[in-house]
Amino acid sequence: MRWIASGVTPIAFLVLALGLMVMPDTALAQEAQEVAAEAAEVLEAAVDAVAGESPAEEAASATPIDATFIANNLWIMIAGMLVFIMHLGFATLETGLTRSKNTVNILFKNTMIVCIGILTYALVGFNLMYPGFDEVVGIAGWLDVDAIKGFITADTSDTDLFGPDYAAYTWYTDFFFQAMFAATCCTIVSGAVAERIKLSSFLLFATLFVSISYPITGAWKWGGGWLDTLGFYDFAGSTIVHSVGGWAALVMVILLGPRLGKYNADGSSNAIPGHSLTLAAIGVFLLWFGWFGFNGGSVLSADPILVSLVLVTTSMAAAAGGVAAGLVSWAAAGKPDLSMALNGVLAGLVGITAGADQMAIWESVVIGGVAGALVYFAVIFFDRVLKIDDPVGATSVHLVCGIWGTLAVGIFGAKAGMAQLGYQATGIVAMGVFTIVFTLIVGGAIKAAMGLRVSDEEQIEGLDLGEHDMAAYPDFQQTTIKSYQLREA
Amino acid sequence: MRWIASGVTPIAFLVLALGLMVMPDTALAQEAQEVAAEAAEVLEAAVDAVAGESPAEEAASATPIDATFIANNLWIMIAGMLVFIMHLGFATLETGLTRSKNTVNILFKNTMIVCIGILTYALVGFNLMYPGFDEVVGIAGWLDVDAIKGFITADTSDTDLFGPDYAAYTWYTDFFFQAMFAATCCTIVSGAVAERIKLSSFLLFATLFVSISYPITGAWKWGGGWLDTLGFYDFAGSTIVHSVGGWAALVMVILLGPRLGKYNADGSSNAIPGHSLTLAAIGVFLLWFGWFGFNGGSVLSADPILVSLVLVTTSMAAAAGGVAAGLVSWAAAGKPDLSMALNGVLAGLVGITAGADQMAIWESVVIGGVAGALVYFAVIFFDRVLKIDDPVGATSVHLVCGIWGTLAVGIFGAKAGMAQLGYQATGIVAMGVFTIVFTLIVGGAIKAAMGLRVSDEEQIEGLDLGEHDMAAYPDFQQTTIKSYQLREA
Amino acid sequence: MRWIASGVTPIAFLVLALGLMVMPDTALAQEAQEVAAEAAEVLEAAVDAVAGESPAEEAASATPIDATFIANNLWIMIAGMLVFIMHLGFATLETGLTRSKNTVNILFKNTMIVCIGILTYALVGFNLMYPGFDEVVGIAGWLDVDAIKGFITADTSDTDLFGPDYAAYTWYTDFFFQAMFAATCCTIVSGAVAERIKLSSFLLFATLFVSISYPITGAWKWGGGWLDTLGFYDFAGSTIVHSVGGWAALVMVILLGPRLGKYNADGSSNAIPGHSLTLAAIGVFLLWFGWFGFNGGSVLSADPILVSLVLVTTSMAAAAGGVAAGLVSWAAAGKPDLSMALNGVLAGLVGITAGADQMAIWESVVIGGVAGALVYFAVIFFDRVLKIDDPVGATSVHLVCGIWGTLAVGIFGAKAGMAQLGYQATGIVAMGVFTIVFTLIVGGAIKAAMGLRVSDEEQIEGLDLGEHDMAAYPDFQQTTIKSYQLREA
Amino acid sequence: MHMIEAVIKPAALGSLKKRLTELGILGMTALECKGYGKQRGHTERYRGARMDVGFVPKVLLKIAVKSDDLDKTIEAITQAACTGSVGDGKLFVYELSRVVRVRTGEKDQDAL
Amino acid sequence: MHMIEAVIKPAALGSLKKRLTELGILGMTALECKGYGKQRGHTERYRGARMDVGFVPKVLLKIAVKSDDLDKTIEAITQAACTGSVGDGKLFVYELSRVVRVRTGEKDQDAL
Amino acid sequence: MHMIEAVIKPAALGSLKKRLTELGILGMTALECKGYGKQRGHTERYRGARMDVGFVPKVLLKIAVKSDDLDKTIEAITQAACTGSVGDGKLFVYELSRVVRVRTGEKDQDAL
Ligand SMILES: Nc1ncnc2c1ncn2[C@@H]1O[C@H](COP(=O)(O)OP(=O)(O)O)[C@@H](O)[C@H]1O
Ligand SMILES: Nc1ncnc2c1ncn2[C@@H]1O[C@H](COP(=O)(O)OP(=O)(O)O)[C@@H](O)[C@H]1O
Ligand SMILES: Nc1ncnc2c1ncn2[C@@H]1O[C@H](COP(=O)(O)OP(=O)(O)O)[C@@H](O)[C@H]1O
Repeated sequence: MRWIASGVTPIAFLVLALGLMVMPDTALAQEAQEVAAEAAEVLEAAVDAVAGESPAEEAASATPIDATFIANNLWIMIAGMLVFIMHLGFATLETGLTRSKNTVNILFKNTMIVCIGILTYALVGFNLMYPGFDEVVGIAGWLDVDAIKGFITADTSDTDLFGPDYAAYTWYTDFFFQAMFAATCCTIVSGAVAERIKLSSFLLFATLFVSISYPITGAWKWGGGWLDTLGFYDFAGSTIVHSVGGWAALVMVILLGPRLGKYNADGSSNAIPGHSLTLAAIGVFLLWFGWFGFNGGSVLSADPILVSLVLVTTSMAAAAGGVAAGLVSWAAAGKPDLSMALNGVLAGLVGITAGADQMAIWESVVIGGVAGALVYFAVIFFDRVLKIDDPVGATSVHLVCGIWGTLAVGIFGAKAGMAQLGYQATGIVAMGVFTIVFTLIVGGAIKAAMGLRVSDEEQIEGLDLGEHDMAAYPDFQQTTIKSYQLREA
Repeated sequence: MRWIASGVTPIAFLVLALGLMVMPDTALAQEAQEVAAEAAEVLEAAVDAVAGESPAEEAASATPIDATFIANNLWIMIAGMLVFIMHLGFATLETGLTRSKNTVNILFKNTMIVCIGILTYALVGFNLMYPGFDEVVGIAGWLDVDAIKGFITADTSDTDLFGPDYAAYTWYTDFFFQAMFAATCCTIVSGAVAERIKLSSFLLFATLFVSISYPITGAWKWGGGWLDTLGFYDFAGSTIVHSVGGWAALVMVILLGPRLGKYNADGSSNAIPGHSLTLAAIGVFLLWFGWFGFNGGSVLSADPILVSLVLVTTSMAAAAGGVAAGLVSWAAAGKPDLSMALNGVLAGLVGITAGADQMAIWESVVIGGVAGALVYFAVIFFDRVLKIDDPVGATSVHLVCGIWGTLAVGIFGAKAGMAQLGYQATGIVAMGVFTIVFTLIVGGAIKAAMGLRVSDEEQIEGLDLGEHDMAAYPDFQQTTIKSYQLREA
Repeated sequence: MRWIASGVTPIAFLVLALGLMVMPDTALAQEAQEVAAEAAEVLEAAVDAVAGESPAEEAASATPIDATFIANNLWIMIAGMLVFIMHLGFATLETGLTRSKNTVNILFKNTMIVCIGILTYALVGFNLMYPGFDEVVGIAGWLDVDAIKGFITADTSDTDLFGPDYAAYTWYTDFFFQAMFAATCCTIVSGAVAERIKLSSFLLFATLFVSISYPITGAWKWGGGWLDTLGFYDFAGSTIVHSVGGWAALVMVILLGPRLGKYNADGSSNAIPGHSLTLAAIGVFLLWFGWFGFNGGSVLSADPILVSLVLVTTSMAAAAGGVAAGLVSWAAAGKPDLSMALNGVLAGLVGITAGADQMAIWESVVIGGVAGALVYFAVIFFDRVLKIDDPVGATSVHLVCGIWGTLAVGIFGAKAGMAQLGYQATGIVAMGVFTIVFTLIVGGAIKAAMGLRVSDEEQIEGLDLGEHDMAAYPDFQQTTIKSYQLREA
Repeated sequence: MHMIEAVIKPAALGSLKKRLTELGILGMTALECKGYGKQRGHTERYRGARMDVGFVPKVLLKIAVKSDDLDKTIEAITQAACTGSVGDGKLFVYELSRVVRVRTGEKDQDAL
Repeated sequence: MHMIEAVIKPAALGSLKKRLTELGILGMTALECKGYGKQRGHTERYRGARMDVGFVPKVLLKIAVKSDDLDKTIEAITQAACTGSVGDGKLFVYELSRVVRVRTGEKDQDAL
Repeated sequence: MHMIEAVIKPAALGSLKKRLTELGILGMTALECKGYGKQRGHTERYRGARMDVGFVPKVLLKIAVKSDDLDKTIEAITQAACTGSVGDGKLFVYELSRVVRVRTGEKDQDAL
């Protein structure tokens, strides 16, 4: 368990990482200059090779292997773009499900998460997560100090990184796709802690989480680590991305406490409606759209059969999840609940993610439908029984359905079986424990050192004024006259 | 005309379909298990074949045919994703063009239509629409009971379905693209009946329409039916998707009646402005974006010449439609009307859809420009003369311009000629008559059995509270002080 | 310098272009008929060639060259679609950063710019910008009258236009991608002049700018003109698109004057907050997304190494720009400013555009970071020192960072060197001077002839009522009670 | 001179305005408001929770009238706004000591 | 009969409403408003500029009461809305000459 | 003590507030409202239809003043809000019987 050991040095890592980013010392700068010069030559050569020839010549000299490689690489690049657009989906979803007085804060958080996520992934995460690839770039091991700047200053003259010998896509494509993935994981936390967390505390946690915790657990499977060896299967990340993000969200919510006014003295819970269900719906559609890249790109090639199967299972599960949550809310509460139906779509998507390439069509419908029903009860259970105040339902969607989806690989599809179910459970527990411990330590340290919650006055006035001195919608009259009173169902 | 015969048993079909979806009997379940086991094996083989080999090996063994197939399949998959995003376009357009008190309802409807559309298309529509393909999957005929569950439980070991022998793309890709198309047709109805239709009645109608009526008329042409044999041409569905959706919308609006307050005692009409032209504009841009997949994907391969031509004609027609509608409204009313310009863009897109691969550049400009002008007068004609209350202009855009675009194939482009014009008219009339009859019977039956309209009180309060007990924008002060009075131009 | 000579005949050009568009004389119509007939035949042949064969046959006869060509062409088409979606990004960004009473006007402008941009690019711009290609289509020179209708009526039987002999993509794809680019340039101006420019004056200027000025300066480099020969390098248009758009914006803002209430008698400046930071954030995410096509497509093939490198450098620069602007605003003003962080992302994107294919990863971080910091000070400098009232910060983002990015090609990356820096400066100055002169002449002429500003009353009431008689958000209570008073920092 | 403040249902505004115009009352000021009274607010739902919202959207009309017009105006409003169902609203009347028209400086009766 | 107009902090509305209900005051009308007084408005920022916004969001409550209930209602409001910090708000009281319930036509005391 | 209710054009708010501050009037409450009077509402268009919207956006200001300050306040408002064009607005004045400052419990004159 050498991985866990690294959990004790997160702060050191961060300082190092930030240091490298913000103020490279002269030695590094010099080294960088050299590397850049080399890189420049290689690039020049590459440019010449491609642009220098007339398109006709180039085409004429193309061999079959190139066309397949081009098509595969093209798909993974496009998949990366689709995963990127998920960040807009998360931003609009989380904005829509929270109050208008906290909108600037949420948008700022989500914009920064993408930016920080990509930067730190280049500095730390990518090399931490794929230690196997270190050998390719000639770096000894992932704990080596060099590793943390592997991608950003790597020897780009190693053409092995750019051709079929590396993968079905180039090294840059690999980074592009993986970096977009990594930031996703953090965004899950963002929604759960919204409307009361201090901006600086959150950004610090998010940076540490995306640059250390996520790559370590990810490496256990996708980096060829012990869970991979064991037989654990998680196609596109029901656990590696979603339940891991969900665990972090859960722990942070517990450390942070509920929003002011969420729970009454008698323990009953008040609903705090978000300010725009339109934004929430836009977010869910964009997330579904982006998920085509999230799951479809995880095939790691443009293989026609597998990718198209994955797109179909993904869509079927999303559709089944939406219908199931819509119907369950209709049956349980007498009227269909849009916020639940939207969560149901996401639940279906999270649920199918672990086994999207393993399921028959009807199995994806079942997995998605169960996830959709599950999310309805999970939201209510977290909200009313566990008193977890999660404004956007991130724990219900990502944690609960992420676990469900991971287990489903042992129940349905090509890998179904008791042994597999055991591997799946092992993976869920191992990653859960690591993430919980990491979040408790880092989140707890931040809480002790700088505090997690904004003041009550700031919460009442809104974080937009408190943290940013800005208003998101200055031209619209906000309503302050609302007095919702929960009527227990 | 064996197709029409099937129109009389829609309810039977639906019950069957829903039955299959909701509660598979044990026999079916068992059969499914077997199929799944087989599917699992095939998938495993496929996974091995692809993922098992190192990427390098795989690439080395690739033959030219593979790369072309990969690229073609990739484009059709991406086109399917683009058509998917049209649903977000429709959702924002329809939400923007209606009042804020009905927003939750519209978003719920449009989310459910996508979900239900995909699910029922897998159960019924896909096999109903492409009877020719039944032979490929070894199923006798499309009226066979097996057919309606063909896709969802098909023998996936038949590798013919996944290679170039099937098409330029896999069977899954085919379904993915077609299913996204099918749901589009229903969404057209959704906008026209907005703000007063009962949610349950609408969802029932939409389910029946997308699973029975649309596939039957679609099969006449795209399934290789009699209109195809005749020579009728409809590249991407000006008639098969748009005018068919428009006819259903028209009949439903007539069955349903206008919104409260739309028409005065003297027969004059009041404008009921939508709550966000920003959302409407976002919707139109997204629809244009999605249309690149709708039309471009209808080439059914990534053929460079045809697809790029289609993208250009599509864009030229959209641009011409927007400019034409903008200028016409400017000339006719003294000031340029954004809602009309947006409708003009859509009109141009609908207009070019039937012949996007047949037109020279300048012809696409003419077709789009005419559509843009047409939509301006159609909106006014439907609204004031025919007293058809269609909040989003679905009949003007999809029905009128769908007919225009279909006829345009006989007037312009490679197929122009009197004979072709006759085939086009035949197709328009045949599909129109079938759709009108179907909608009258099914819509009429629903009206008789469960009613179509919500109560007047609910209309005044808004369907969001009536059907869902939710408010879309609880943080914004709504204006109730408005008293628009129409001044006849 | 024969290019500059053409600057004196813009009006003649426009009249001609509009004339051609609106009312083709009979001779032209007849000619068009013939061309269309030819085109029809070719298309028919093409359709036969592709659709006529069974997919299997087609696939079997495919040669390696086809697959590469298909993949390359596919990417450039998709890149064009991504650039298209940037227009939605600009529309939402500009709408969000302005007041709700001017929303309809901004949406109308931005919708029309896309439409007009595409139409005029087909009529004039495409042939004006790529004179080298005229020879391919057999047209003598770009000043020839025939040239301005080259694309729209070109001899489509010249199969050279559709195969690898032309480029790595078809002629249609080329147009599609370039036309989407061209319209972008105009949209930059749109934001800067928002909230007080007369609609008709703006549309006239935009039409002239996109059909004459942009193609001429563009041709100097991308058309193989003198700057290309000189050694000036601008990969995807930091100067050719962004700083050129920025110069036009700057001159127009000076001709137009500030918004009412922007500057006090004592010269101090008031902030005029936009009505939705949510829309602004959506816009920035969409622009980032679209930039993958803007930069990635500028590789002009799907070359795996170059395109993936470009996607990575683009993302790193955007991320660094966002973080830098966020941190600078945090440090400078005590609280982090979302509007600045968003501008920082765009600044990073604009900055990397000129050298996205030339930089090592760490260089792209530096370029983006500098751009992000730069934009913060540029916004304040333009606003408070130069008293340039630019509601969306277009001059700071596109002009300042466009110049920075262009110069950066001489400072960092494969081409770094004093000579290159000189070429870069030459290009910046030459295009700047031409654009300034053009804008002064044309903008000045429009100002003299029809005026640029709406009346003060119209400004107070809002351009939505003044120019369109429409309200964007009739269901929401607008706030008129605001009295912001600038407190100088 | 009296000021009539009428809290009415939003849907009644159109007919009320028409009636007052017929009566020759050509000025009024309207505000969005929320009322609380015998009429119960609606129930809302959100992510599985059900809650009561006490306030109901209403329109608050302010109509300044000459004292002579008071009775007929009150009657007109009462009639036009009455649907007979709970929540129809209330009128409150108070005396004005002064009225000034900003544009002309006209005072009191002349300003109405 | 008197009308009490109370300008209060939005956050005080919930407890105030509860207190009035306990007191038997079952009707009121609430409006969104913005106040200006001793309490300074907040500072906002936008694209590098810092500016003062003078007005603070408040709720304006209108409560018509029988003259007998006036004192205890005022006291209840004062207590429920008081946090002790600047900006707690003010009450303004004026006399009503008439009250009419639209639905029933009930007048004055009966209408309250 | 008197309450001045002034319906003014939104654009006049800034200068009005400045003038009142100069005068030493340091409290006021502002509400968004819509007015109907001699000034005609604007015309709107939507999908080919043209329609009249009767109401014009205005700001309703409530300013409670000591009776001594009444005249000069009225004059100040009238001057600051007057542009001379139709729709400049109206002032309505009524007597207050009580004023209470919530925070301190101060009463009447002391509370202003
Ligand atoms: N005492 C009061 N003070 C102020 N406004 C009141 C009072 N009582 C009722 N209202 C207003 O009148 C509206 C209608 O009153 P309600 O009791 O609901 O109906 P009804 O008068 O038909 O019985 C309420 O929504 C509220 O705005
Ligand atoms: N003279 C006045 N006329 C009308 N409203 C006033 C007046 N003075 C204060 N107010 C209202 O009372 C609110 C609270 O007053 P403020 O002076 O800020 O706090 P406090 O009364 O606690 O000192 C203000 O926001 C304003 O809405
Ligand atoms: N009788 C009235 N009662 C209440 N408000 C009125 C009355 N008459 C006018 N107003 C308000 O005064 C505003 C200005 O009045 P208007 O007649 O349009 O302009 P002017 O007073 O300049 O002739 C109106 O918009 C309305 O809000």
